[in-house]
Amino acid sequence: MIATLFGILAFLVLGLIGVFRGRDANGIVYGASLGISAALGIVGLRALFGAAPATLVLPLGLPWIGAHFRLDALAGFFLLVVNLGGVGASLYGIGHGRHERDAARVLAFYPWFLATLNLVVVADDAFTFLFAWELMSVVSWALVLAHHRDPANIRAGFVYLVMASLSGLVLLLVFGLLAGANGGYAFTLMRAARPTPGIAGVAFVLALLGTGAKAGLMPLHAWLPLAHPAAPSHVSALMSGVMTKVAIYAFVRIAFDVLGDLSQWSAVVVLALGGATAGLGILHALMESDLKRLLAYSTVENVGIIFIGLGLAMAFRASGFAAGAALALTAALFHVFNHAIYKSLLFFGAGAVLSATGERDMERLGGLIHRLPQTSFAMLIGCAAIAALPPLNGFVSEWLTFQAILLRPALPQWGLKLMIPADGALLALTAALTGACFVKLFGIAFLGRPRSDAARDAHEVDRFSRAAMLGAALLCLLLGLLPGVLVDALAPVARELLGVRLAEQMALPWLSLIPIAAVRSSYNGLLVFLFIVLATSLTILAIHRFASRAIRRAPAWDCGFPDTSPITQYTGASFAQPIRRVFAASLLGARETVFMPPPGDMAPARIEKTLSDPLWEALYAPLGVWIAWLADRLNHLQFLTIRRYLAFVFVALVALLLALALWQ
Amino acid sequence: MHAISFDVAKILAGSLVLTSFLMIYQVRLLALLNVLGVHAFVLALAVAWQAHVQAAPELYITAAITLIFKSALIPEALRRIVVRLGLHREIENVTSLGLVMLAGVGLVALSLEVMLPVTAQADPLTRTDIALALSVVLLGLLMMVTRRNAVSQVAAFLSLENGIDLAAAGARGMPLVVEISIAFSVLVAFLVIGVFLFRIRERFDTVDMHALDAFRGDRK
Amino acid sequence: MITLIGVLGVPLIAAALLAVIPDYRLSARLNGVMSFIAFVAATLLFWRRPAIGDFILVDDLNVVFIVLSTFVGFTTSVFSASYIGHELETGRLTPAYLRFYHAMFQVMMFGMNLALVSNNIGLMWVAVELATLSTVMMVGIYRTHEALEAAWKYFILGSVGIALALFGTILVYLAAHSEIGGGLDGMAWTVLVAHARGFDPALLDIAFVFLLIGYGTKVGLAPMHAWLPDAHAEGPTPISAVLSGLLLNVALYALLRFKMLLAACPGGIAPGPLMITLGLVSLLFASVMLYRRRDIKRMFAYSSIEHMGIIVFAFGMAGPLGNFAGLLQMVMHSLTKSAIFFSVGHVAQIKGTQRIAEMGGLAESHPLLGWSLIAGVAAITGLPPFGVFASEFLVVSSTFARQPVLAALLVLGLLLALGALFMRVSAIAFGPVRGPAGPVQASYLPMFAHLALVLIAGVYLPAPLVAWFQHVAALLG
Amino acid sequence: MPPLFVSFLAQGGQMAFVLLAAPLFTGFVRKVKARLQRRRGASIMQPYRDLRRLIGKEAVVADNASWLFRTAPYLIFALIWVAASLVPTFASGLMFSWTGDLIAIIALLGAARFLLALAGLDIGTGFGGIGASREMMISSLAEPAMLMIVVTLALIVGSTQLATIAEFLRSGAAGLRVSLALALFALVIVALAENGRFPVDNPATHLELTMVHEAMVLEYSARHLAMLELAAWLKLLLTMSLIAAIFFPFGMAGGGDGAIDLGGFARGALAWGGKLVVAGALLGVFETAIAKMRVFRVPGLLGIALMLGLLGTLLLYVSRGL
Repeated sequence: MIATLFGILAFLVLGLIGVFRGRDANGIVYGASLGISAALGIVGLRALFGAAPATLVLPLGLPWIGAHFRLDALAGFFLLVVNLGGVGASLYGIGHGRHERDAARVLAFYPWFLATLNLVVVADDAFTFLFAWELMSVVSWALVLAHHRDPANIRAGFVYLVMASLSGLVLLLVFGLLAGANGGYAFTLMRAARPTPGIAGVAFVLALLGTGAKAGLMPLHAWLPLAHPAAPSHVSALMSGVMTKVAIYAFVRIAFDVLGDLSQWSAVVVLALGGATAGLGILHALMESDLKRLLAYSTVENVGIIFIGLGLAMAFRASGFAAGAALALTAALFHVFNHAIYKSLLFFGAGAVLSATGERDMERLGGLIHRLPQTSFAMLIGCAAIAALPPLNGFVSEWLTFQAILLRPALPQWGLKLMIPADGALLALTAALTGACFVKLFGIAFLGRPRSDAARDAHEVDRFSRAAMLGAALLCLLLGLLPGVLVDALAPVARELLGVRLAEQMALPWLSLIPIAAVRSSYNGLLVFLFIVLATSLTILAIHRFASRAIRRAPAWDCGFPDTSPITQYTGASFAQPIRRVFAASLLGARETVFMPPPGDMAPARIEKTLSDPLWEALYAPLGVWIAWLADRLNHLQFLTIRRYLAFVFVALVALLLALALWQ
Repeated sequence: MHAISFDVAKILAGSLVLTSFLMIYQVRLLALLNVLGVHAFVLALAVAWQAHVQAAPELYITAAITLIFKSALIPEALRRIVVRLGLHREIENVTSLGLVMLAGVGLVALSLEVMLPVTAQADPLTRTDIALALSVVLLGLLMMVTRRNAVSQVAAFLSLENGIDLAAAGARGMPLVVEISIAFSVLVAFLVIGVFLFRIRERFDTVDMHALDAFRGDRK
Repeated sequence: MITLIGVLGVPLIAAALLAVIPDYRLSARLNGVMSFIAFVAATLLFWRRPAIGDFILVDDLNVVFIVLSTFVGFTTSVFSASYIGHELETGRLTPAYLRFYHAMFQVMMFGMNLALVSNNIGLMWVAVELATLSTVMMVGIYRTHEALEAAWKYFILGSVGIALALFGTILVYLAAHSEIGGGLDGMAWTVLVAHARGFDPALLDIAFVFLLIGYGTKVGLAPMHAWLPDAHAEGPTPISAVLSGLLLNVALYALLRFKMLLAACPGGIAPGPLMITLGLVSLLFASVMLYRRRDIKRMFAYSSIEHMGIIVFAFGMAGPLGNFAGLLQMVMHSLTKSAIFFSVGHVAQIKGTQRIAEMGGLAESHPLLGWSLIAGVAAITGLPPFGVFASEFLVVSSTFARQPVLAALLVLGLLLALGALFMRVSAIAFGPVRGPAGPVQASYLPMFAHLALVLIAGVYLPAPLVAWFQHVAALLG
Repeated sequence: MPPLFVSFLAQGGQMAFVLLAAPLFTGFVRKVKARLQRRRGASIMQPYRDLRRLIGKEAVVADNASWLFRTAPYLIFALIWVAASLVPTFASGLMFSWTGDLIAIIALLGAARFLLALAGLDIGTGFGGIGASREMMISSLAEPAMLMIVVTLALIVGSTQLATIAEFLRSGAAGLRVSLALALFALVIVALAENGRFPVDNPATHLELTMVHEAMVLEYSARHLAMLELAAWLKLLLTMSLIAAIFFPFGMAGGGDGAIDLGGFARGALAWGGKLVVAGALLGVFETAIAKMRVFRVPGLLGIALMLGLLGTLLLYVSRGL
């Protein structure tokens, strides 16, 4: 515990170094952050397997409460996630940070950001928690504005900060409700004071609102695709890979730990929102052509998947089926871990592309696999992992989630009866669309022929960035081969929150994964991988040995009339067009208008696609309009005559006197 | 206390209210200032009477202050200012005087209504005194709201002050120090007024508040 | 006694001296020194208090206010020393006016300190009036059309308000009359609070209505707020800082005292609902008004209205948490808002205008100034790691458990204000550099001192201070 | 427990078996179609000859082809082969059948598709793009439909383990269920789509604009093409034997749990062959009878499959009886 706080302190100091030393502190800051994150990660690991949760109370914050810290298994796991992301981002930053234009801005806030991320996880009273929570938002806001000359970024930062404060204030209401009028703000007190079902319900809804707004749960996701891409790439990685996870930690902490038992309806709500978020998120991602925005939307999707898992866990717990709850929770947390890794990897890759070509728009990229071989390889792994392809890690968590869906205890509650299979279908759909989405990303940006000069003469990025990416890729593979390690590591968390745990996995023969029972379902990534490798190598060997290995390079065949101009390739938009027509037309109001010049007219034919975000138009736009309208109306009160103002005073006085007269 | 003194106090206070109505009614500046003088004079009488009734000598001092400053000096000074600023025989157009008067009546009714439940242990003299003082204050405020000329606003403000003084006088044994300092601060306030009237005049070549309204900040 | 002389006498002497000293550098320095002495004397009050007399009262409640006001007065004097030099160069002020300005500054300090230490409600009223008039003179000091308009408005509304307050004061005296009888006792806080039980409730109610409207005008509560934004915007920035940082608090202090009276009197109306209503109205109104502000100082003036709304709301909610939060919020707001005005003053001097539209990229052209402005705004909008976060945390969370709807409205107001302020401040601090970007001889010390204090308070509130506040909160009932 | 090597043998046998049988099955289907079209058609052995010829040739690769382009065929082949070896053909519950369940098999096919689409995009030609984007659109509906079918089965059987499912259904414990019928219907549609058969795609077309699968492999030649062809045939066989194993499990050998009886294996193999003959014939007739759809009418078809799958699941959730 002490170690954690010292680490956080070290981060803060590091930030000051960043402030004062500026660019030349690049190596120091990122290097040190790497070290500290690694150390904190180990602390988290030890807490995960530690016997009793470590607690500590410091005389900070509100004295009569003090600042409570607690490092139990759940906190330990998320500490691990946070600092794993921190290690990767810092390693990447050592190299990537050199290209930063205003280095000082990033160097100052980056370590502070890490510090707040860690602080949220170990906080154990409402004040400390919200303190860290809001600070996390502010610091990341500053990081989003690192490239502040672009007005779009300023707007992104604004939307982000408002939504973040909304989440903070809503959580404040939650804690106010749980703490009661005389302010028992320590989580231990809140756990002890079992709230009535009504209060718990209200608190839960608000908590879902508050944490969802930070995690990017629809319909509160609007800020995410604006803010995450705006930040420097390794910060985007932290925001997408880690900060959203911290929000999920907050949800788990409140819904599973502080609030205690909840009704099944709460599970239905979570399942519904999770499913919608997953589906719509990936659909948005498919429509994007900006690499980082695409990744941000895919983050929304993954958050949705995680919430599906959590919703299942809540449903099973509410219907007294602890084993199933344990499985679902494990699946969700497994996905948390996975997403932290591969989303970081993908953002690193996007950052590498950005620094190599200066382009984020995939319509101007292409053929990068020749120019950035290692980056492309890492990205390929990342895309395959996030598309849930075996034998990589993404598949394992989705597989586990499906197993949880298939458990189907005797559910008394019809809402769940309908919602769980629906979520199953949505999950399947999401998985398929994710595949399409990342075929698009890799196929358009990295394969094919370069669509711009920038892409044509790009150069491979520095070795730190590559190390970060390849390391993450390796981790994706290893987790896919030996998922049992992580499942076992999650057992303490499940026991802590639900009282039961999954069976020990690493003891099983052939290291395969058997969540419930062998007859029910099993998966062995290691063997699948071995089979694939064996089959591939044997085939290649055999063919090259006994048949021909000769190869001749020639122009592309392309049915006999190859066109050398790269614009004849499929673009991202055209790749997504069929899916746009099938899904987005109804859900995102996608429209295509074809302009065909009359015969004889030399003008080129044009096709224009328009896309709209119904949620934004339904929720956010009207709000802005309404506020503006109100502000305009009230603004007249600034320009009245003194007599009018006197009249106000006069009327106020008379009104109060009248009230008094009537009251008596 | 016997009835007669009570009635006299009542009559004096009442006539103060009446004078307030006169002020509201009076739209010609110089005349308004004269009424203001009368207003203060009535107040002085009322205070003096209170002094006599309460057998509180220090109230005579208050009365004297009122008589000298409020009924003589200040109206005179204002008159001078008006002349210097060339505002004499200036006539204000107060929109719908009738309605204003009606509102005034309503205010008086309100103040009486509000004061009614005041327990009788505060002796009846104080009670009515306060009620009427309250209506004078409200009327002064009403007049400030309805006038747009700086001078007449000041006059209205002074009448409001008079109402307060009446209340103060009604309050038995109000410490002299406080009285003095209050009077003093009113005087200072009046000085400030004078200064400002001239500054405004020098900037805007008028003391009609409409001229000021054009220059409210944050327009551009 | 010596401390009292320090708090009250020093400003008077300083005012007299400054009125005659011609050289503005010397007078600026003297101004600072004198304010510092007053501050030291005020801090001594913690240990050595004068005996409670007919006119003087120093108790746990007002010591907080006194020390705060003297401290902000001191830092402001330091700031103004660097500020007015520039004003003189640009010719907005003449040496003669500076003399007047300095003298008035000390007069105002005297008035406010007197109002705070006076044990006599009449005397307090006089002191507040004095402070008001002196600030009126300073608001109009630039003599521009806008300045005169603002000053005149301030004067009229202020004097009407103060007059109503006087009427209320007299009513209180009358209400007490039957219980205590005439004489100075009838106006002494100590005596009043002791006997409040027996007061005539009906009279006290009416009195409180008048006091709420009267002193509420000085606090800047909507709808009596109209003087506040323009007075802040058109006067010299140090005065804006003092207005927001101190004068509003003094009026608030008076309000609190009378609230205590009413709370002590069983028959009377509950002051809470009235204060809550006015507070919420001010909060919501101001936070919407923030969206259309073009003048940077006026914008922060509106934010002062908003915060006064929150504070009055908190005191209206009362209870140990509510009062504590109110006190904390008040202290934090004074420090933060004056710090903001310090930085805004320099910004306005650099850009040569107060129009937000003509500012931009400040964090790039003047990183120190820009980032401290951002920090100030973050602090004032209740974001950690600054102290306002703690107080708003307490206000909202303690309210929601008791009055969910009110808490929701509160949150709405806070969010609206945050949105407006950050919309503007990110336009000022970020983006391409707009407007002149020359250097300015600024003294960052006061600003940093305030922000540092607010930061520390956000992270760590010393236990004794908290105990103190809790005690005071208990006093407020 | 049988000696290890025997079970190894069984598993290996199964892998080799499917590999060998795949071209034959395709050849058979072609033959049926040719006959139905009044042609003599090539011999059933033709696919083997094609393979031999292709493997022997020198590979012509586009100038800007990347390493991905050259390794993809082998990976795709391997993925599908592994998937195929997990499907019980003549015997259920073979040694490594627990390596992956139905979901894993679907995912392996998905991985193969992922790589194929990328390979299609690698050269940067218009046709590759068409193929890849249409393939992903089709799979974006086919894959969830498939998964919903799995969900239906898993809910009935209480397992996603193919061996268990086969055993269970063979034991007849499930009885006849509405959900099963829906699942079968959906699975047939999905199988057609997955293998690029009529009415979704035309395996024999060379009119570019109608192609999906063919368009992606347009740039391939020689051994790479051979691998892809073989992979496609394997996939067809796989899906057919999947349907057989799930819905017509009779005659299948007990497999690895008890002692291995070669007789059982033989019987299983025979039964399997019989089923495939029937399936191939049906496929041939069907493809001859029906016309290919416009690309944008395919989603409708697959949507029906998805809906059927979901319906089956919902029925099971709402009442276990159906």
